Amino acid sequence: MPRKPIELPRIELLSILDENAELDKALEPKIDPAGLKEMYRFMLLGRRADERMLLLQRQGRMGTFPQASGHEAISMGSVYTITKDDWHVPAYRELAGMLYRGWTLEQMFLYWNGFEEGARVPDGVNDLPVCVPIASQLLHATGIGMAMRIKNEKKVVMTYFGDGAASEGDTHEALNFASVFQAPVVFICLNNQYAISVPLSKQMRCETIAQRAIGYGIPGIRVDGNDVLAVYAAAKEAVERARNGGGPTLIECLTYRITPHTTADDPKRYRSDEECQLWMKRDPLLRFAKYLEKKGVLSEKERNEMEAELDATIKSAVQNAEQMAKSEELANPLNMFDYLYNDIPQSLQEQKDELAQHLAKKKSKSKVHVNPQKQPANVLPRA
Amino acid sequence: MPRKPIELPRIELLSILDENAELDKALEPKIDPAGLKEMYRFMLLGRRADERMLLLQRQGRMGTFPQASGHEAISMGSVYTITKDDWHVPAYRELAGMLYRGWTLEQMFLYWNGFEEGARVPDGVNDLPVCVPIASQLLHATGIGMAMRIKNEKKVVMTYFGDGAASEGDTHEALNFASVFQAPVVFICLNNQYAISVPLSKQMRCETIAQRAIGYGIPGIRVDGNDVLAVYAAAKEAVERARNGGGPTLIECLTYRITPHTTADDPKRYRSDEECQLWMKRDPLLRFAKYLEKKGVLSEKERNEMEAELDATIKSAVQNAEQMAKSEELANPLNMFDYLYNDIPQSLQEQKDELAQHLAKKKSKSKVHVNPQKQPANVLPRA
Amino acid sequence: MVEMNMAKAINLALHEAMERDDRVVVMGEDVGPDEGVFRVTEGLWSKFGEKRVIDTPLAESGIVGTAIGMALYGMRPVCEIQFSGFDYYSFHQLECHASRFRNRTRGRLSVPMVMRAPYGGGIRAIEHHSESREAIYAHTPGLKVVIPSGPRNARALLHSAIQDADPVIYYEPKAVYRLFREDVPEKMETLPIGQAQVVRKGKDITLVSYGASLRPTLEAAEILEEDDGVKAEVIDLLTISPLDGATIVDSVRKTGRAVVVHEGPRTCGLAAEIIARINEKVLLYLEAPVKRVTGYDVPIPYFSKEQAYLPDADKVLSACRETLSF
Amino acid sequence: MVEMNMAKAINLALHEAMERDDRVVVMGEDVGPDEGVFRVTEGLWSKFGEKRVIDTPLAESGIVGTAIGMALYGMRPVCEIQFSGFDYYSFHQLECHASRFRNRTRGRLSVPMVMRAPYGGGIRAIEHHSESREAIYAHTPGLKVVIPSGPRNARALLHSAIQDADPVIYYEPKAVYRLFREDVPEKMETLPIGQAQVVRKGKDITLVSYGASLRPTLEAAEILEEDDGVKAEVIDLLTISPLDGATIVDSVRKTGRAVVVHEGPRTCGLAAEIIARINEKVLLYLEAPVKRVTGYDVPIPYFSKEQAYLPDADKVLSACRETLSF
Ligand SMILES: Cc1ncc(C[n+]2csc(CCOP(=O)(O)OP(=O)(O)O)c2C)c(N)n1
Ligand SMILES: Cc1ncc(C[n+]2csc(CCOP(=O)(O)OP(=O)(O)O)c2C)c(N)n1
Ligand SMILES: [Mg+2]
Ligand SMILES: [Mg+2]
Repeated sequence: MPRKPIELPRIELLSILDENAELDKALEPKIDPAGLKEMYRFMLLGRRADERMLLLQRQGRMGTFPQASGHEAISMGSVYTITKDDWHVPAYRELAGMLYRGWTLEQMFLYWNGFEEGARVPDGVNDLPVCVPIASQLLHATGIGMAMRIKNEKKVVMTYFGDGAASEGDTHEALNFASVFQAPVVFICLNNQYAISVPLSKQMRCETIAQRAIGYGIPGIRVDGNDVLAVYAAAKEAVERARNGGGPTLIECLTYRITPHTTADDPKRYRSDEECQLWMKRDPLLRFAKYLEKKGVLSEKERNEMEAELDATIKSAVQNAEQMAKSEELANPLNMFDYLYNDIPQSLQEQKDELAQHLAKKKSKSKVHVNPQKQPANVLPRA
Repeated sequence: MPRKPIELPRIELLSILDENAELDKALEPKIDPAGLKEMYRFMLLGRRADERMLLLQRQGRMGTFPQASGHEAISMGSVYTITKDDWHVPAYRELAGMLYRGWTLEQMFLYWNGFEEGARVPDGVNDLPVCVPIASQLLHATGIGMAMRIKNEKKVVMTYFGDGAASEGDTHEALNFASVFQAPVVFICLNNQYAISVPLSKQMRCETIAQRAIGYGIPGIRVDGNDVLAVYAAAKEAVERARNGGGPTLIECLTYRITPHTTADDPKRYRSDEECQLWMKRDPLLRFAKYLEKKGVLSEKERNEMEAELDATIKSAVQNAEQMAKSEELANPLNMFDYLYNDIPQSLQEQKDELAQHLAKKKSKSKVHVNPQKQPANVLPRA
Repeated sequence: MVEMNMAKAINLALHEAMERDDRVVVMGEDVGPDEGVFRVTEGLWSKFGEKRVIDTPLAESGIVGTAIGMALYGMRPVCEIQFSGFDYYSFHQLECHASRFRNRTRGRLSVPMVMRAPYGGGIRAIEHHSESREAIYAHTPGLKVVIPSGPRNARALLHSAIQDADPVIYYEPKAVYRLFREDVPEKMETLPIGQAQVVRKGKDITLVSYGASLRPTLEAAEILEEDDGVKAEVIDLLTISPLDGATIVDSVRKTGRAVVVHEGPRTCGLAAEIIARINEKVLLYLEAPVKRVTGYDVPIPYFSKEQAYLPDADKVLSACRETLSF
Repeated sequence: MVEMNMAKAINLALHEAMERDDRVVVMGEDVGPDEGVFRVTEGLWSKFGEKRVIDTPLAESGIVGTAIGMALYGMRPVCEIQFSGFDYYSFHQLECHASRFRNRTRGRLSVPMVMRAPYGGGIRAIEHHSESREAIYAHTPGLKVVIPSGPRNARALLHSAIQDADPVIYYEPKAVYRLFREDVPEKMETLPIGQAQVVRKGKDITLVSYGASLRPTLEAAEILEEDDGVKAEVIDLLTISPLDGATIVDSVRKTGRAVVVHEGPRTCGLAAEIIARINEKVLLYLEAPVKRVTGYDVPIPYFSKEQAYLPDADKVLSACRETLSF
């Protein structure tokens, strides 16, 4: 036998609503008006909440956080294809999707302001909280999918990771486990072309992340990540396949991080403003809004009303969150001991008592010595 | 734009000398007779040493070890394409290649008999020792290749891993780093279709391991791992590319583990004997011997003389190794403290003195209490 | 009562646990048809099938990470890392997630999983197959670490670990797997995690140990009684995290002398923590420094010399005599 | 002398090291054009170019594993893990290889590399960005672990670490990066690894600390003198492995009292080891139990409550007073 090429599966690119809001009718997914409106509503809520958090952060009322603006189409287009019984395993730019799943704005504000309570999954919501250690959540999603298979349930898991996360060993192990066990997991890669300052070209040398699917024998596709219809169509197909025992899918959503990595990051150091401006024009909300307008689903007037209403919701949520932060339950440092184990071990109880005494003594003392509560701003980490 | 497929590189299968020793003349690599003889010699040396170690192990004169028989074509076909200045980073079935590189038989015997001295890289040899933690060595190979690039040296690294190792996160990270930095590394995957008891079908669901190369934007190829000419041809091409700045290559060598995983393993538990018999017929040495005979490079008589000579070498090496094992330098437990750091820290010196005292006391004592030196055979680990 | 070795007793516990609770799944490398490289998962795959006895790909982070996912979903995964020397590959999943989900979600989610791994030396294995680094897990808040010393407590503790609401590291002293047999009751039993056992009463000196080191410790205690007429009290920790300080402290208050024995490296090992607890609670009762008989601060040597690295009765004996004659 | 903060001093050391030795390469996530998320690699990429200042893909095991390969090849890699809370991803590479190659090859090969990572809390960062688990490395034979406390020793120790023939974990107390400035000599200097410093002389009590905890410890020592007229001797470990037991022991022999302060979890932390060493060498000089002011055995809480978790002058003060009035 001479050199003989092997047959390889197809990896496709998909775009339905392009940056000029030109629609590919043949591929347009069927979503009823109410559904379309709901998707837009949560994309907008995510956007406005993200922008509000930025202001709060600048005012010192919010910690460092990774901005989600620009990723709404990926989050909503995909999460909208699963049901409440399915699972949602986000990374940390899925603000819109988390709000849609039932997380409260208050929790989002509390989370990024240093309160574990913001990570408490709401009752009845089948989500995992924001995950900070890159790529590690993909194995949890896969394990959940494996458990669904073991229990013969027709559920699916929707999970997320970034282009940088694609380099972690855990991502490889998660994709391979999901493939081997045909776990019903849809892997959504937010390819926003940067991992903090590291551009895609330094992260990998393959043309697409989608083609990695070939190495796992699973379907892979790259979609326009600013096109909510394309994300929805690809996700829907993957969810149906997974639900019917067809196993996992890798969906690469190409977008661009139009914001800094986090509020502590300064993109001027590593990329040009033009590049960013170019992508600003491709904003997923603008494009979707035009589509909805043309379709007669949501007029500009209705859109503005929606925005005003959401802004009001956000405003009061901020007030609530700041109230909650002051409550005894959330503010008491002693609660750091209360949730680690189902029952607190003796030695840990002793440490809790030790801190309790210390705090009591401190209260009753005039001269207090503590670490400087505030550090100079420039010690804040930029990741 | 509708769904549009992206272009993908070719992944090919290569075989030159098939299991009936039928040669594909067009693809036959040019290796002079002396070279062919040398390759066969080390393949045979590896095979005979492996078989001898098995006997010794059965006699309790050797620890548990992973047998290399059947993997000689992969090891020699690839290692023969690099020079002494290039680096060789083995896993643990590259016995033939390590002997070719300059490791002594004595060291191999000492290594698998519980002596670190067996892992001491011989002076002037650019190898790393046997690596036990699966896939971890691939990152060392990649780092060495990155260093070669930094220093603008035209050297290459030849490294090895198994089909099971392909599942480890480190393998993904090594392939991606090598690709991103265009490190001159040739990744040889010994796909012997089993990871201890786990068959390929439970390890991954992609048709070939070679196609994973597509996910890294590097060349990949699958060759017949029992065909030393095919391995040589693929490796030579990859080495030349790497040497000229073309970056890494993934070469999957398809073979079969005709032996147990290690001397402690019992394959009857998880696979059929027929399967194994089938592959026994594809023995890389038989096939290569026929080729050499047809070519008039090595007659059966010469082959037998070579074997007799190698057996004699092995026999005396065993004796040497067993002598060395008794030498004060190798036998003294106190040497466990001598090589950890360049200079021994105070607290560690104290621990060394503590053990020295203890050993002295023990020598001078009649009644000795020690852990049972020998455990019942069945506590030996089977991995 | 049935007499069996530790490997068999752990295997029995797995059979029992899988029978009584179908949320329990066993997963790892070669745990299926091969029944584990130490045969600890014998009979499970043929009885419970490949859905609940899962041969995984060769990836430790994958094993632990997916086990975490299963546990979050309500299963009771018991995952095996083939040798403890390879569980570093999955340490980030344990530190970042298994140990934190309950705390992170204020009790809303939890990770009731068990990670089993054979640990320790003494079986003439190759490099990385004889490690004893349990202290790393004891230093990781949110985990529990259990280490049995014999067939009966191994079976009982594994049941407790599987039933525990939180993640448990279950380290199996591989040198003990088939070292001796012991009566194990027909009826399934558990043992409270976090409780040490006084396995030998004494008044003159306290010996604290666990896992494979317990036997040389007991051996030494017997010789002490025979040859020196000294009555040593021996404590088998069984759980090293959370540590049962009370049992240790009560004994030392009585004896005023102590020796701690384990095979892991000395610096920042369990013995250090035990000495710190003794210092905090009963310093004034001490009549001599607490001695450490432990692995040295070097990697355990290749097997031709591993016995010199491991604690043995002689080392414990010398330590006791020095402590007694201090 | 030039006055600068610790971030700048570390950056200076990197510049100096790269200038004097072209085997030195800096690698990690965002260390290039971005100059590090804490700006510690400022100016390196533009001065030395991308061949020696390497932005790596996002993979910690990849970073450490390839650094090991480079070191084996004769380079002097200084790799950065962006936050110590993520170095667990690469722990297997350190435990299985960086710490073992010299021993494994009987001295033929070695791994002269440095792994830098910002560690510890106090900067209001999100989860996993405030960990302090240096004890894990101190428990790993074959590694050295260095933790500076101020600009001058940070720069000197980094030079020593880079020049060391063996792998060094260099943990940077991120809360100290820009907390204060200090005079740093024009001339490059080093400090011996493995040697602690008595940074405050005293006769009444010994305070042992390192890294970010040193400042609250010193604060407490000053208040002790002002308010209680007690002279505390303060030891800055600087290296936690190999541990300089002698300096600690000599001080305690003199003072008879000691408090150990660090932010890592208590169980099996450095304080435990230090207490064990004191117990072994100077037990009879102790007039009170050695107290531990450390992080608690829980994950450091999210930042709204992290200050309550961290050691502060008040906690050290109370511990000292209890020890003194014992
Ligand atoms: C294991 C790990 N390493 C490093 C970090 C620090 N870090 C946080 S986000 C980030 C970049 C992630 O890039 P990408 O995966 O592309 O996601 P994006 O932020 O662009 O959405 C890094 C390096 C981390 N959180 N976890
Ligand atoms: C990280 C790690 N996990 C587990 C093991 C135990 N182990 C040794 S060899 C092996 C199977 C390796 O299979 P493969 O990669 O196919 O290589 P082969 O032995 O078939 O040549 C396993 C699981 C190990 N040595 N290292
Ligand atoms: Mg990104
Ligand atoms: Mg194999």
